[in-house]
Parts: sequence; C-alpha cells; structure tokens
Amino acid sequence: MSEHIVSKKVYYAIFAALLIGTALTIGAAFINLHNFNIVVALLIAAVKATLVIYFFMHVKYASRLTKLCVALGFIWLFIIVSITMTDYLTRGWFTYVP
Amino acid sequence: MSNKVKSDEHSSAHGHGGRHPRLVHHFDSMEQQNEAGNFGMWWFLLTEIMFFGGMFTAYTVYRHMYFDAFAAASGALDIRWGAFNTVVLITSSLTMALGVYHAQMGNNKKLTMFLLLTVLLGGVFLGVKYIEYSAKFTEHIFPAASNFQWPPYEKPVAGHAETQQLADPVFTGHVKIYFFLYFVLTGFHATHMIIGMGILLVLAWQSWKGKFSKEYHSYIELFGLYWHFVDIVWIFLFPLLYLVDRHL
Amino acid sequence: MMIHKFLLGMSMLLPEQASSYAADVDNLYLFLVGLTVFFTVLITAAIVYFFVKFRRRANDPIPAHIEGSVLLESIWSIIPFIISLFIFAWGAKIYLEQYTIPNDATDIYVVGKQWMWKFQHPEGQREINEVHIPIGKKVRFVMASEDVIHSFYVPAFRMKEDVVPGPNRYSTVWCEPTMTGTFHIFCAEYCGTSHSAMIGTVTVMSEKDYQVWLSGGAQQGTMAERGAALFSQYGCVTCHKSDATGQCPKLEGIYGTEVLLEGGQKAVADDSYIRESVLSPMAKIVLGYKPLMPSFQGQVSEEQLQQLVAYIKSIGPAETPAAAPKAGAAAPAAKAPPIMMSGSPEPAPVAPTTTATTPSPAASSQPVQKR
Amino acid sequence: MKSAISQQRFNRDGEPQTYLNNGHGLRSWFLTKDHKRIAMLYLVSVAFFFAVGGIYALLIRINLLAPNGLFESDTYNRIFTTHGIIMVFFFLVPAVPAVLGNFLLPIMIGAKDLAFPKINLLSWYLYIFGAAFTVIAVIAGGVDTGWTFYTPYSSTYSNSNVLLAGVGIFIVGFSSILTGLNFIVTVHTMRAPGLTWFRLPLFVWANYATSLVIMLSTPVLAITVSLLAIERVAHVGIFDPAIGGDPVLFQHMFWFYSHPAVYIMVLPAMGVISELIANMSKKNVFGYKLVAMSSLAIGVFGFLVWGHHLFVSTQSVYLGIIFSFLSFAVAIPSAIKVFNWTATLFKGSISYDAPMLYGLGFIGLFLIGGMTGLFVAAVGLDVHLTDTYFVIAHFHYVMVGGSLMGFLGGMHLWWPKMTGRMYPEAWARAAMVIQFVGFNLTFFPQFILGYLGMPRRYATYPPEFQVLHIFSTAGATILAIGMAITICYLIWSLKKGQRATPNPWGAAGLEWMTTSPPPTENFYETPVVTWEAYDFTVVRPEDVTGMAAE
Ligand code: HEA
Ligand code: HEA
Ligand code: HEC
Ligand code: CUA
Ligand SMILES: [Cu+2]
Repeated sequence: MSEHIVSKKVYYAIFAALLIGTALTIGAAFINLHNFNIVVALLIAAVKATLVIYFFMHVKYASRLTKLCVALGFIWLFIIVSITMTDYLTRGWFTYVP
Repeated sequence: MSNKVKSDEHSSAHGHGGRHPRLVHHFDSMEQQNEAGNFGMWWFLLTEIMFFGGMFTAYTVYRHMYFDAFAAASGALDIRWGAFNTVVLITSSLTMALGVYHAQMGNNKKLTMFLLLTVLLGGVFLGVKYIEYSAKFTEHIFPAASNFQWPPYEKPVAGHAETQQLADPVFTGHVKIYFFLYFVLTGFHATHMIIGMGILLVLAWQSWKGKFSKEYHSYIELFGLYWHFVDIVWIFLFPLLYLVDRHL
Repeated sequence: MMIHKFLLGMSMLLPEQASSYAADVDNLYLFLVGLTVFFTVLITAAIVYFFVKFRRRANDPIPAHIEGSVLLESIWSIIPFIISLFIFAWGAKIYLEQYTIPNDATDIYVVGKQWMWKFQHPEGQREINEVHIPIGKKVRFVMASEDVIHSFYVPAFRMKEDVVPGPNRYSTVWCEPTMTGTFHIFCAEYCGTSHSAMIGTVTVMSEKDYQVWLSGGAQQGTMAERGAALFSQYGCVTCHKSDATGQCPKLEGIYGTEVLLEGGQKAVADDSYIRESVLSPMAKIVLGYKPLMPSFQGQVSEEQLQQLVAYIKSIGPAETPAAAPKAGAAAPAAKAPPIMMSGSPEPAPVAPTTTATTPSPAASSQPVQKR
Repeated sequence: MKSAISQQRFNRDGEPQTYLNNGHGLRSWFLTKDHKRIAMLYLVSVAFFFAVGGIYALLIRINLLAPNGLFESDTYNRIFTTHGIIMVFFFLVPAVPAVLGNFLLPIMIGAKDLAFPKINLLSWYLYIFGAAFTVIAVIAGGVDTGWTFYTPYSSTYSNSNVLLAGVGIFIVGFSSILTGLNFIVTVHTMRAPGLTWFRLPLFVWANYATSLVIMLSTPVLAITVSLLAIERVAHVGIFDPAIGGDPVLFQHMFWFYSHPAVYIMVLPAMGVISELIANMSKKNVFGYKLVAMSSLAIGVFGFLVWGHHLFVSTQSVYLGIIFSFLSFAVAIPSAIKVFNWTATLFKGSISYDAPMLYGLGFIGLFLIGGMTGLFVAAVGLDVHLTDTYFVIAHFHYVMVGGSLMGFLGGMHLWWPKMTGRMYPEAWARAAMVIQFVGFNLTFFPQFILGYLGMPRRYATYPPEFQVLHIFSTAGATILAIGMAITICYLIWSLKKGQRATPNPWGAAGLEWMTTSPPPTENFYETPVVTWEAYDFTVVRPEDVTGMAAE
C-alpha cells in the first residue's frame, strides 16, 4: 500500500490547487460575509488540508484503517472543540430572569 | 478465519534465506515492518492533532468571547508575510512530496536535492517568522513583555473601526489573550518545523551517503507525513490568526 | 419520610435537612444507597454461591464451554440502562431546582478571598465568616472572588457553587432555609494554604429574631445607599445622570430588563451584566452608544461593586433611589421595553459635561481616562 | 505446536535459556530492547513510586487523626498533592499497561517483541526523566495545588514548585503516549498467524482500548500543562482572569484528559480481571464479544463525560445535564462487564488461589466504587457531594479497590511467568484478606464523612468528624500492613520461591505455552493459533506439571 507511486503530474496539480486555495482564502477574507467569513475560511482550509492528506500523504491509496485513523483525529478534535464551546454558548440558559 | 497480517505465505514469499538486511529481528517481513512504521506514524500524527487541538479549543472559546479584540489584534499582523509563508510552506510540501517520489524511484541524487530544498524552504519560513516576531517586540505587542501596549507602538492597525483601537485596559487584556495564543500556536508550529528540519538534514545526509534505495526508503515516506502535517497546521493557522476580520 | 426520620434518629449518617431541597437530595441519595446495597448483595450472593458450589475439586473435568447468552446479556444491559435513565432524570430535576434561581429571592452578597468569606446584606449589615438569614425566605447568594476559585458550601442546605474570579459573571446559588440553627459553611474548592480554615457559619433565625438582628447593625446605611455614594464618588454620576439624554444610557429601571447591544445581541441586565459593564464596558456595548465608558477594573473592590449593583438595582422602574433593593416589579419588568432604547441613538450635541474628558470634581480623584 | 517443556533450550551453563539470563550486568538491563526486561524496569520503578505514594497516604491519614491536624496546613497540602500526583501519574497510569501489558501483550499475540522496541525503552527513560523532575519538585519544597492544578491558583497564587511538577507530568505523558503507540501498532500488525481479532485475549482488547484513550487524550494534558507553565513563567496567559481569561477553560482541558485517564487506569485492570476469572475458573469469559466491545465503548464514550467534574464550576447548567446523562451511559459497559464476569463463574472449576481472591475482591469493590460513581454522576446529588470525602471514597474504591487490586491480582497470576518462581500461596491469601479488610475500613467511613459534608483537601476539620477519621486511619494502617506483607513475600520469592512450571495454573493463552520465564524472543517457533480464546482443551498437561511427557 505504501508502494503506490503517485505521478509527478498529480503533485504539481495539487500544488497549483493549494496556491489557488490560498488566494481564495485571502480574497474571501476581504469580502464582508459577516458570520460566514470564518465558515468560508475554514471550508477552504479544510479542502486544502484534504488535498494534502489525500495526495501528498497518499491516503487516497492507503488502507481503510489509515483512513479511519485520520478521520478519528478530526472527529476527536471536533469533540473537544464543540463540547467545550457548548458550555460557552449555553451558559445563559436555565438561569433566571430577575 | 483469515488472518491478513502475518501468514506463512508472507514469510515464505521472502524466502527463508533472504531476510532483507534492513529487516529488524522481531518482524517477519519488510511489508510488516513498513506497515508498522506507517501506521505508527499516523497514530503519532493523531496525537499531534490533539496537541494542537487543545490550543484550537482555547482559540475558539476566546474568539467567541472577545471577537472585537481578536479582530483588532489580528489586524496588527502583516497579511503579506502570512500569505508569503503559506506559499513557502505549500511549496516545501511539494518538494517533500517530490522527494518521496524520487525515493520511490530509487533516485538518490534527486532525493537529496529535494530534501535540501525542503530544508531551505523551511528556513525561509522560519526567517520570515523571525521578522514577524521581532516586529511584535518593537511594536510592544509581545504579551509577556512589561511594555505591552495597545494599539501597537507606532503602527496603525489595518482596517478597523476606531472603537477597536481604543486604549482600554480590559480590551488590551483581550488583545493579550490573542497574542498569547498567536505566540503559542505559531511557536509550537515553528518548534515542529525546527525539529523537522533537523531530521531532514539527517535524512539528506543519509540519502547522499546512499542509505536509501527503491526497496528501502520508508523513513523518507514517514518523515514526509510529518512534514505535510506541519503544513496542514499552518493551512489552518493562517486564516485563523491573520484573517479574523479583514474586510473594511 | 419514615425512613429519614429513622436514619436521622438512629445515627448521624445524614446532615441536618435545613433547606427546601435538602430532603429531595437525601431521597435520591437513599434510593441510590438502596440500589447499591441491592446490586452488591446480588452480585456478592451470586459470587459466594458459585464459589462454594463450583469450587475446584481434585480431578475436575474441564468445565463446559458456555458461549454467552444474548438474552441474558441484553437483560443486564437494558435494565441498568433504564435504572440509569431514572436516576439521571431524578438528579437533573433536583439540579434544575438548585440552579434555577427563583425571582422572589432576597439577595445576600458574598465575596470569597483567601481565606475568608465576606457577606453584605442589602440592609447594610456586613459580616465575615458568618451570615444570618431568616427562615422560610428564599435567599440568593450573589458571589464573587477576589483571587482564586473558592466554593461556597453549606452541607445542611445541600448547596454548593464555585466562586470563580473573572470579569464576566457572578456565581449565584439559592436556598430556602427550613430549620433554625447554626450550620457550617465550608470552602469546598482548594484555594491554598488555609483552605481548611476558610470556614464559617450560617445562622438561620426566625423572622422575628432576624428583624431584631437586622436592626442591630448597619452602621453605614443600606447597600444601595452606599452604592449611591460610590456612584458619585467614582464619577459614574457625571455620565449616567438620571436626565441624561445623550451619550450615556440612563440606568434607572434597567435592572432586569433586556438590553439591546451593538451587533444585534441581547443581554439581560442582571447582576453579572452590571458588574461586567463596570469592569469591562467594552464587552457589551449598548446599542446606539459609543464605548465611552472607562473600565473600573482594579479601582472598585468586589464589595463596592456589589454595592453599586445594589444601587442600580434599587433605582428600578420606580424612581426612588433608596427603595427596597428587592424591587418586586423586577420580574414583570422583563417584558417592558428596555428604557435606554427610548434615548436617541445619535449622540446629542448638548451635555458636554457628561463626557469624561472634562472630569467633574467628583471624578477628579480618578486617573484621567484616555479618550 | 510442541509443548513448552520440550522446546526448552539450555545455555552453556546448562541453565534454561530465559530473557533473564540472556545477558548480565547493568548495561544489559538499561540498554535492553526486550519488552520483558523493560517491563521489569517499569515494575521496579512503579513499585518504588507506589511505596512513596503509599507513605504519603499514611502521612495524610496521620495528619487527619486530630481535628487540628498534626502538620502545618502548608505541609499537609503538599502531602496530598504529592500523593495524588505520584499515585496517578507515576503509579496507576503506567502500572498495568507498562508492566503487565508490556510484558504480556507481545507474548499473548505470539509476537517476538513490540513493534518499536527502541521506542519502548525510550518510554521508560522518559518516565524516569519525568519522575526525576517531579521528585526534584518534591524535594525542593513540594507542590501544593492538588493533582488537578486548577488555575488561577496554580498559575498565579501558588508559590510552590508547580513548574517542575508540570514539566514532569508533560514528560511522563509522552512516555505513556509512546507505550500506547507501541501497543496499537503491535496489535494491528504483529498478531500470530490465525490469531484473529476475536481470538485475542481480553487483556489485549483492554490494552488496545486503553492505548486508544492514551493516544487521544494525553496530548491534551501535555498542551494544558504547557500553557499553564508558560502562563506561570511569563505572567500572562489564557487562563488568567485578570486579562479576561476563564479559569473554567482550564478545567475543561484538564478533564478532557483526566476523565479518560481514569479509564486508562481501570481498563487494563479490567483486562486483568477477565484473564483472572477465566483462568482461575477454567471457563471461557461469558459473552466474550460483549466484554471486548464494552472495553472499546468505555474508551470511546469516556471522552464525552469530562464535564461531570465541573457540575458546580459555573459551567453551563444545560451542559451539566448533558454530561450527567452521558456519564450514566458510560457506566453501562462497566456494569455489563461486572455481570459477565459473575456469569463466567457459573459451572466453572473455581480455584481459591490468591489471584482469584484479588479478582473477586475487584468485582465487589469496583461494584461499590462504580455505583458510587452513579451517585456523583447524578448531577443534583453531586452538588452536595462534590469535593467532599464522598468523592475521595468513590475514587479510592475504583482506583485502589479496583485498579490496584486488579494490578496485584495480575502480578500474582503472572508472577511465575515473569520471574520463574511461585509466590508463597498462604501468605498471599492472608495478605489479600488483610488488605481487603483494611481497605474497607479505610474508605467506607469516608462515604459517610462525605455525605455529612466533610470537604476534601482539608488539613483541619470540625471535631465532629474525628471518629470517622480515626476509623479511616486505623484501616489505612491495616491496609499498609497488608501491602507490606505482599511486598516482602514477593521479594522473598525471587530467590526462595518454588520454581514455576510453564503453566502452573493450567491456564489458557499463548503466554502459558512458552517457558517460565520466557526466552528472549518469547517463542522458539512462531505459534499458529487455531483455537478461540480461553479454550482450555489445548492446555497441555506436561506444561502444567513441568514434566515433559516423552
Ligand atoms: C479508576 C478510576 C475511576 C473509574 C473507573 C471511575 C468510574 C466512574 N466515575 Fe469516577 N472518579 C475518579 C476515578 C474513577 N471513576 C476520580 C479519580 C475522581 C476524582 C478526581 C478528583 O476530583 O480528584 C472521580 C470523580 C468522579 C466524578 C466527579 C465527582 C466530583 O468531583 O464531584 C463523577 C461524576 O460523575 C464520577 C463518575 C464516575 C462514573 C459514572 C463512573 C463509571 O464508569 C462507573 C461504572 C461502574 C459501575 C456502574 C459499576 C457496576 C455496576 C453494576 C454491575 C450495577 C448495575 C449498574 C447500574 C444500575 C448502572 N467520578
Ligand atoms: C492510584 C491512586 C491512589 C492510590 C493507590 C491511593 C491510595 C491511598 N490513598 Fe489516595 N488519593 C489519590 C489516589 C490514590 N490514593 C488521589 C488522586 C487523591 C487526590 C489528591 C488531591 O486531592 O489532589 C488522593 C487523596 C487521598 C486522600 C484525601 C486527601 C485530602 O483530600 O485531604 C486520602 C485520605 O485519606 C487518601 C488516602 C489514601 C490511602 C490510605 C491509600 C492507601 O490505599 C495506600 C496504601 C499503600 C500503602 C500504605 C503503601 C504500602 C507500602 C509499604 C508500607 C511499603 C513500605 C516501603 C518500602 C518497602 C520501601 N488519598
Ligand atoms: C465617561 C462616561 C461614563 C462613566 C464615568 C461611567 N459610565 Fe457607565 N456607561 C457609559 C456609556 C457611554 C455607556 C453605554 C455604552 C456601553 O455599554 O459601554 C455606559 C453603560 C453603562 C451600563 C450598562 C447600561 C445599560 O443600559 O445596559 C452600566 C450598568 C453602567 N454604565 C454603570 C456605570 C457605573 C456603575 C459607573 C461608575 C462606577 C459608570 N457607569 C461610569 C459612560 C460612562
Ligand atoms: Cu477558599 Cu478553599
Ligand atoms: Cu470522571
């Protein structure tokens, strides 16, 4: 599995895509999308990261186990961030109105 | 039931007489050894995600709590350096990937070259980081310094309503939180790069000495994973730190 | 419940039940004790029985292979799950009772610091490490810490909450004492050297005794009165004049109302909000106003803050500055439109004296604020 | 596969070849890459820290004999902090995985070693290195923050050696990460032919689940203590309320590690118990798959409940309720295990030997500890119970009554395998009974103390609590005697114990199919597994008796 050889063309294509992604990120940051600026920024970053993981890191050709492993990392990251944020977002709930 | 890991075919396929010289004693086959290394590296990267994850959690919480301060503080960073470094790091990922490619082809010369190129790009990145860091000192926005000052010393903050440049002690505290996070996130990221560059130099030296071959190059691949991971962290750091609220 | 009386009488296994929800907590506790005994006996009995019955004898044959049983295993997965759900619901119900603060409670202000508890009554009494409260009245403790995290714990009330330092909020917790007597106050969060000495007593008195006690102290006027004094001492009054129309919101009647903020959010003007407004005015800017207010962090002590809060609370909808701090109208006022909304959103050209750039004599003791 | 006896090989002196006599001298130990030797290194270090932690426990108990305390408050605070830090980070977290797991996991799956032997050795050095920092912190005056390091006390107010201790914990965290990494990779890639996932011993499953938990949680601890350390050194940081930081965020991050950590401490011990119960009653574990899966479930769901340590921390009430619910959910797999272990005994052939006594002790005490976990998970009740001795009693029941009993049980079960010697059975049974009695006398009164309101981490206390404290101290004394007996006879048996046969218990499992102690690469020929776990029909009598049947 680790022996899959990705052709150089693919590498260059991904590289180009990453550059475009960077440009898009910067461009999007200067447009006022209110609360969606961060969403867009993170989406682009996620796409870029996926490209790196998939092609530069050969996960596209790797075993299911490796894919699972990568997914696990992001799921756990999501757990810690989202549950902690739930605290901050819901602190006002259930307390009284004087 | 079938057992995918270690079957007798495996070991016999490699022949009883022919253990690869690089095969460590407790493994049965090169495949097994490589797979273990590869899998181990992925799990290591998993722990790295969680390591940075702790800081991302703190970042998310405070960005939510003190958005204005984060927006203003982020405006004090130089977006051009950030973008430049993003490109540098992406390029270094490309050179690394090409290095792996040539390792797989067994092309030692090119491998050495690309490894060195990667080190070089890493060096450029750190150089820029140095410029940026020292700017923070001269602008008095290094959070641990006693002369911390907001708005930054002799520097207008890009693109922000006057309110956000207020010299308010509480607001300044929140700005400090931003810069604290900025420094630990980029600091730990840079530490990873420095370690990575150290390893890269060793690998480059080894490949120059001809240690690697078409059959034996798993260290290069494993290290590639690490390097790309560091790149990915930056892909997220760049928008999160530099682009909080850039529009006018 | 019979069983409590029995346990209370027979031994000292439960602390006094001195608050309205203490019995609820104890009921759940006793239920769980029962459940634990049940499962412990069940499992122990099974183990002992098997142990004796199937003990190894010489030349035992190899015991038969028993694979497991889907039915049995489902039973002992599902039954505990159902029991768990039940305990969870019960516990959550009590929690909501403990942590939903009733809006007809009297306030007692608490400050924790290494290593003492300081109390202020709205009527003006101040106490250290002891607090007196009347029986049968709901009491809300509004708590702040001057240094590290402490935790306000009265075992007899089954009441506890951490007191967390920071500009963002007060900790609040409430109880309704149901028994006269003197009970322990403990600091339940480790806070340094004398953590175990950060203890005190709460004395629950009959309403009559309490009134007598109240009339004894209060040297410097009620909390609201002292707050009013601070309000001019710190120069708040220079901006927040009751006839202010321009740059600063009127504070009359804001307590308990919903405030519209810059950026479209809303906030309820409760104690925490007022405290935050003073310590960290930038955090929540009232819609239509400029962030002109300076921070008073480091200048106002926690106790003074509480007095300011009591003052602002006292100038509720009724325009009587020293009115009883527990304005009965507070709760329904939540529906009234926030009073500051009636002010003009644009800064009025008049009233130059209301800006801090020209400090009034009252404010001159304060460092001149930037902008 | 031939029996272990007939495979036995001998070295030049005519001694049987074992990992113990393959090389002598300090170098051969301190530079070893043999997982079994590393396990022994760990055993010695972990035992040392247990004794130190235990002595600190006794100091705690001595102080609490009198309401005014026998030590200064400052001293007492350092004592319980040191006790907590040592017991958690330097004893219980590494105890079962790094000693028993390290020794047994490769053997149980028929591998020659762990996947990364050098990393394994590195992990021990990191442990020692981290321990050194902590020991220095203690010698240089101690730490007084409690093992939970809550900010802002730890970051700003404490003037003790928080930094050194933090560095120690950071380093030891990496040591356990490396162990976890090794286990996961080894289980995935190095199982013997025929050893499918559902043929793995439950001890392997438990360690696999533990490793998952270690890998996903420990880095968060590392970054949390790093941030704390930076904050302490630089006097600025994200937990500092003076600049708008939220101390509760520290608690979130700390417990994101430390709740899963309690499962790091108990899961491997549960694995030990599965082995004990099965082997000492010669029965396959009832509902093997469910028990295996419940380990994974505990590992995964254990990540979703950390906030049950924050019920009164001013965390969102809404989130508190959710955390309470999830805490109950995570209790179910533990309950399942308890029932399945009990059912395993049914129609078994049950031995009364010391490992089994520990196993049964575990079930009973863990049951009580776990059930009292439900008390504190019930959020309304926890408001009263949190930070009282009830919590202390809860976690000592699960950690001492549970994990420690499991560890000791495992040590007895595998002592012959690890050392080649039998321990003295009668002493062992007596010691176990003494420990059991002492344990309950120590910690049961603490439940009552806690419900009466006695807060934890108190150097002094109101006099009405004294009677129960005296009981507790008396119990601790008995417990200490029991522990001391165990330590003594185990050391004694190293030289004087009866020699062990390859399979003294007649147990099933690959580790019993090689010699006691095993040779360096564990097996002379790679085993091929054709049977399910806990199949006692493949036990060879000659391995049990130690006499090769010609
Ligand atoms: C090995 C360690 C270990 C283990 C296994 C557990 C297991 C559990 N723990 Fe414990 N816990 C600690 C170690 C551990 N804990 C420590 C160290 C602390 C304090 C830290 C500090 O503050 O210093 C703590 C604190 C702690 C708290 C916080 C208390 C407080 O500070 O206020 C809570 C709250 O929910 C909790 C809950 C639980 C639960 C629900 C389980 C469950 O996993 C238990 C599941 C087990 C069972 C349920 C037993 C089997 C039961 C049956 C067979 C009967 C049938 C079952 C049902 C009806 C459900 N624990
Ligand atoms: C694995 C974890 C573990 C273990 C095994 C123990 C074991 C014990 N613990 Fe501890 N304990 C904790 C983890 C643990 N503890 C934690 C995390 C805390 C919280 C700390 C905090 O609040 O921050 C705590 C807190 C704690 C307290 C509360 C302190 C307070 O809040 O004020 C008490 C009080 O009784 C206590 C007692 C004991 C006792 C009597 C034992 C006994 O079981 C100990 C028995 C062992 C021995 C007695 C050693 C025997 C050995 C010998 C005698 C050999 C002699 C030496 C040589 C041969 C060299 N512990
Ligand atoms: C320089 C003028 C100034 C001074 C002095 C001042 N304030 Fe303010 N205050 C303002 C302004 C302007 C606002 C509205 C903008 C905002 O929310 O920050 C405000 C808002 C508030 C609010 C929130 C009001 C609402 O409607 O929600 C409170 C409460 C408050 N101030 C209390 C005080 C107290 C108490 C003091 C004295 C310790 C004080 N202020 C001193 C200018 C001032
Ligand atoms: Cu204050 Cu403990
Ligand atoms: Cu927990």
